[in-house]
Amino acid sequence: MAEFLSLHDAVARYVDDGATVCMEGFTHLIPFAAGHEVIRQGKRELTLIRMTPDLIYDQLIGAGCVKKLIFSWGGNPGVGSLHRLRDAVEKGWPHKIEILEHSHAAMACAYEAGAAGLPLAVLRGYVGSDLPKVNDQIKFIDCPFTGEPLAAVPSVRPDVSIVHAQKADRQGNVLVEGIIGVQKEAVLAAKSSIVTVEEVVDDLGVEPNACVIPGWAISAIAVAEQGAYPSYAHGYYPRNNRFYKEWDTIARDRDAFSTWLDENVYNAGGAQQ
Amino acid sequence: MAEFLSLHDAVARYVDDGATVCMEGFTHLIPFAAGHEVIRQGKRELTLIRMTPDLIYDQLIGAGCVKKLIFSWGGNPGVGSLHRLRDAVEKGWPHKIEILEHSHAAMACAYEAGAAGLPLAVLRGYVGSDLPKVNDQIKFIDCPFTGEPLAAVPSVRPDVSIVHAQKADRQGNVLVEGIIGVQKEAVLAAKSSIVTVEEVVDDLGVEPNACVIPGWAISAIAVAEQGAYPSYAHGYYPRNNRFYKEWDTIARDRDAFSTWLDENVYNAGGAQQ
Amino acid sequence: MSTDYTSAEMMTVTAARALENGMTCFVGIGLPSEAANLARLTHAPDVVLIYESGTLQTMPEVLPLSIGDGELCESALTTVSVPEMFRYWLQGGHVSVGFLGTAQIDRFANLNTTLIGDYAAPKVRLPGGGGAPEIATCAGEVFVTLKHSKRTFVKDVDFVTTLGFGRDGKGRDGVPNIGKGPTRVITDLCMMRPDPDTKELTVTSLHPGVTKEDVIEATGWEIRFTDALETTPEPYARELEVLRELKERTARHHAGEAPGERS
Amino acid sequence: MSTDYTSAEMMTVTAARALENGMTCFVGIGLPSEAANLARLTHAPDVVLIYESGTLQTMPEVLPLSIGDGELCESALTTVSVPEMFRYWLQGGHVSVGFLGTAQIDRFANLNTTLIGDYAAPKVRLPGGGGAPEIATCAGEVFVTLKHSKRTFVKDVDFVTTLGFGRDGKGRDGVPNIGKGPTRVITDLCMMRPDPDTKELTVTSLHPGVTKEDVIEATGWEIRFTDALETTPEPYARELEVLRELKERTARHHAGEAPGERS
Repeated sequence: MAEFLSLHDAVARYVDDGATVCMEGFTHLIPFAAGHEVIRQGKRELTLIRMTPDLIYDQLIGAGCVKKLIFSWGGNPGVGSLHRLRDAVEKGWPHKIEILEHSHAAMACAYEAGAAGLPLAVLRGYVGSDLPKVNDQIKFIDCPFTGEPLAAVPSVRPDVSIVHAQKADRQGNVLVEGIIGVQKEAVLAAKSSIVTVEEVVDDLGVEPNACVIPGWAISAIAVAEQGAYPSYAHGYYPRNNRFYKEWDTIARDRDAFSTWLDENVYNAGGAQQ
Repeated sequence: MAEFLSLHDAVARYVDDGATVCMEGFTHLIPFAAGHEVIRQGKRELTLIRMTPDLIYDQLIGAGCVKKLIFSWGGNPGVGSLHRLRDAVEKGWPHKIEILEHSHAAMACAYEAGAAGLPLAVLRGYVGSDLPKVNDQIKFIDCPFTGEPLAAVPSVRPDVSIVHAQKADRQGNVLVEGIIGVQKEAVLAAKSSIVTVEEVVDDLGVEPNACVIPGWAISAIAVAEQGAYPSYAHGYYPRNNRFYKEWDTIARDRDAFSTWLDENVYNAGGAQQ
Repeated sequence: MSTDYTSAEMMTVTAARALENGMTCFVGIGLPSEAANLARLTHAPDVVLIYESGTLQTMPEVLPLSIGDGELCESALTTVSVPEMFRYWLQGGHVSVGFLGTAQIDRFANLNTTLIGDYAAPKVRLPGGGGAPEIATCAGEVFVTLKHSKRTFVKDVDFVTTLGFGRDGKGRDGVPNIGKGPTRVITDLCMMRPDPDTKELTVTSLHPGVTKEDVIEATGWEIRFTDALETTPEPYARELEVLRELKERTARHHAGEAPGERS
Repeated sequence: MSTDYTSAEMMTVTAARALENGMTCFVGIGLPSEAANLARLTHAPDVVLIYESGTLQTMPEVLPLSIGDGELCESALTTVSVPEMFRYWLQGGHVSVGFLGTAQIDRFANLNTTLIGDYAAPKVRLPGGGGAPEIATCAGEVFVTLKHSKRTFVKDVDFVTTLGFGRDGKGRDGVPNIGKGPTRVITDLCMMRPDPDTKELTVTSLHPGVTKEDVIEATGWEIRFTDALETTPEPYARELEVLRELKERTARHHAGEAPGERS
């Protein structure tokens, strides 16, 4: 049954140095507040998994929290590069990171398989791509019925998944609405999970088939108002596209980045950004 | 793009003798009106797929439409046996039918895999069960990452799927709400599909993540008011549990069944039951 | 046996008591559903009930006739697709106990819901496996409840639809990612548990007024009894009251539900 | 070249015209998204646009900056999970055309969005594959649009992120359940199509005012031209008007969208 914790306590309890961590949210509902708390608590040697690393992982990589990144598209959506990611991969700053890359289809299937408790996902994928040459976690199996070769990838089974959602009720049941990405899968695939929410309400007030994650499938819930900012929360606040563009300038330069991090994360206490 | 047809014309166009047909709906939204139309049109040698055959397949089997049944639970839910199914299997009336049986988990995964365009579904299933001994379509593969043996079954890829739903808009987009079963998967897995609906509306009026099947993924839509009766349509009418109980008596006896079929299907014209 | 309650009520109350508050229970239709809802309405208000129709955390006012009655969806936290139910919620490891009925059960708690006789020419064709084969292996443990008779309690089932502990009691040994299997079988006569070593079903408690002979008479193999054989505690008045109200509500609901022939 | 429109507008209009009314298009962000929405707002009102964020049949008023802007969800028929998007809608065979951009493309239309240089020590690390590898193989066919330059049009890509026709043009031969691959490449200079036999990209039409030499100069291999080389039809005034309005609306929207620093 989900426990209501402060964001500080949830991260302190569930994110260990060296852990494998998923922070998900496909453009929408990216758990920035939680990511910043991970940076503030100085977590190290993390293996981060995420389809689209986005600014939040750029910040975690630049802050030196990350040992390895598993991903399928590592850019600033609609803007360009993630410069902290590139600096780590190309020049080893602040230190070299290991990367393992997939396609979106494979990672989406790997999350699905993780949620389904399976060790692998099977898909019609990677045909003719060089990705299997540089990722030894991509294998091929033959369908026992048709003989067709199909790709297989290990399922995602993180130590902890962190997602942001619109709201929880007082029993800890969570509504995710809009672009739901792989959030539910990330939570169900993980050993532990933290869900940050905009607010806690008496009644979720949902339709019969809404995307609701039951409280008994979640470890901890932390209220984090505007916890997805500068990404967005459908029904609460829009994406700050201007900040995404400004990030390009901030992140290009190590000093500018470090200053930004000091001002907006380290010295921002528990307040968000 | 979905074409609006009469139920007669939709069945005449898409259900051929000898076809593999799914009529789905997990207790809820069972397409009785369409099933009766199939009986009235005297379709023969059908391979019927359905997780829970229910009364509708009992009627189709008793009416002599069926060559083979692929299923995972063939009873009258909460009441007992499907006597027409048993009579066909045990005594060959009106003729012998072939059966291929799975577990629910395997069939649900097989529908999912069919919708996903895959030739097979992989699950942790059938451990210690005798079902693989009597169903040569159940195989086992070893996970290339962990070595764990896992069950594999062929995906469901019917010629035509028929489901009932609450409503369509004028573009043929369909809302399915409540217990949604494997209806969406059945439609997406099939070469052609017929969706019967309670009504056609200007606007589905749904939440962002509602279960909506786009019109361009459906072959034909036919209005069939109370088309799921005596099962039910969430928001429209309840399940007639009394009829499900009465069916036990009707279906036990070949003559009583034949009389019922004459009165309620053959001589009911295009009206439903 | 006391005349205050029937043996069927004794069975349901005992089955209900097996469920602990906070468990997540994948519920079979019929007797398991009756017991699970009685538990929810008495000592286990926070038990989470899941039905294979996709209804998560459902709290029906009346017992469903089928596994997919509207009542289940209307009173659920949310309703997911059937593939999601079996993949994410059952196979994904979120079910602590599967609660099953069966047509036949054998001494190693294997369940048969497929057929009596030979597969190619069955004497009686039963409904089939449904959700049971994977509920029995993916859930943390399994409770089984059914009426006791020589017809249902057989030495070896005609067909292993659903694994208990296999034909030799070793069917789960060394199998990765598998649950504990049937830990309790609750009948109208007694409670049985698998022997810790052999996995053979053994009577651990007799219901009040039931004798060893009654059980031996109703069981198709030489049934064993634990040395520390207990008497099952009687139902509390409150449990009987809630159960009877539930069944009355259910009967009224299902009787009043037939809208008659459609025009 | 006419001064009434830019070469970028020519590219977008030509790319838009490639989409036919009624097609179901899996849309990449950036140039493909601009072209696909222009098509929807002009000659192809019933084109179905799908974005990998899960938004099915979306009709954004303004161009999304990211693949998952709120606008896409709010104007969609429905929004599904990302696993469902890739499994049911793309792999399931419901996409008639995938519309992609790329960083590098080679003569056999293979796409590189992974890196420049060597994988272990890249000169430039690019974002990676994203949805492209399976869009390119699961969609019925693929359109590619990007600006023409020697840097982007290379003889052999450094890394085949996404299959065109393979290193030898035979990469799709005999592969079961695979789409036709890139059937059109639309740049600011010309339209190319794969040679029916060799699959080498061949210029089939030059944009107005563009010469063969312009294309040769901007291409990293000895580019071929079809015998029946055509001139790409110019944009209609209506297309330019709709495109410019769309881009203005988009600029206004994105500029007005920054709520500033949070307190």
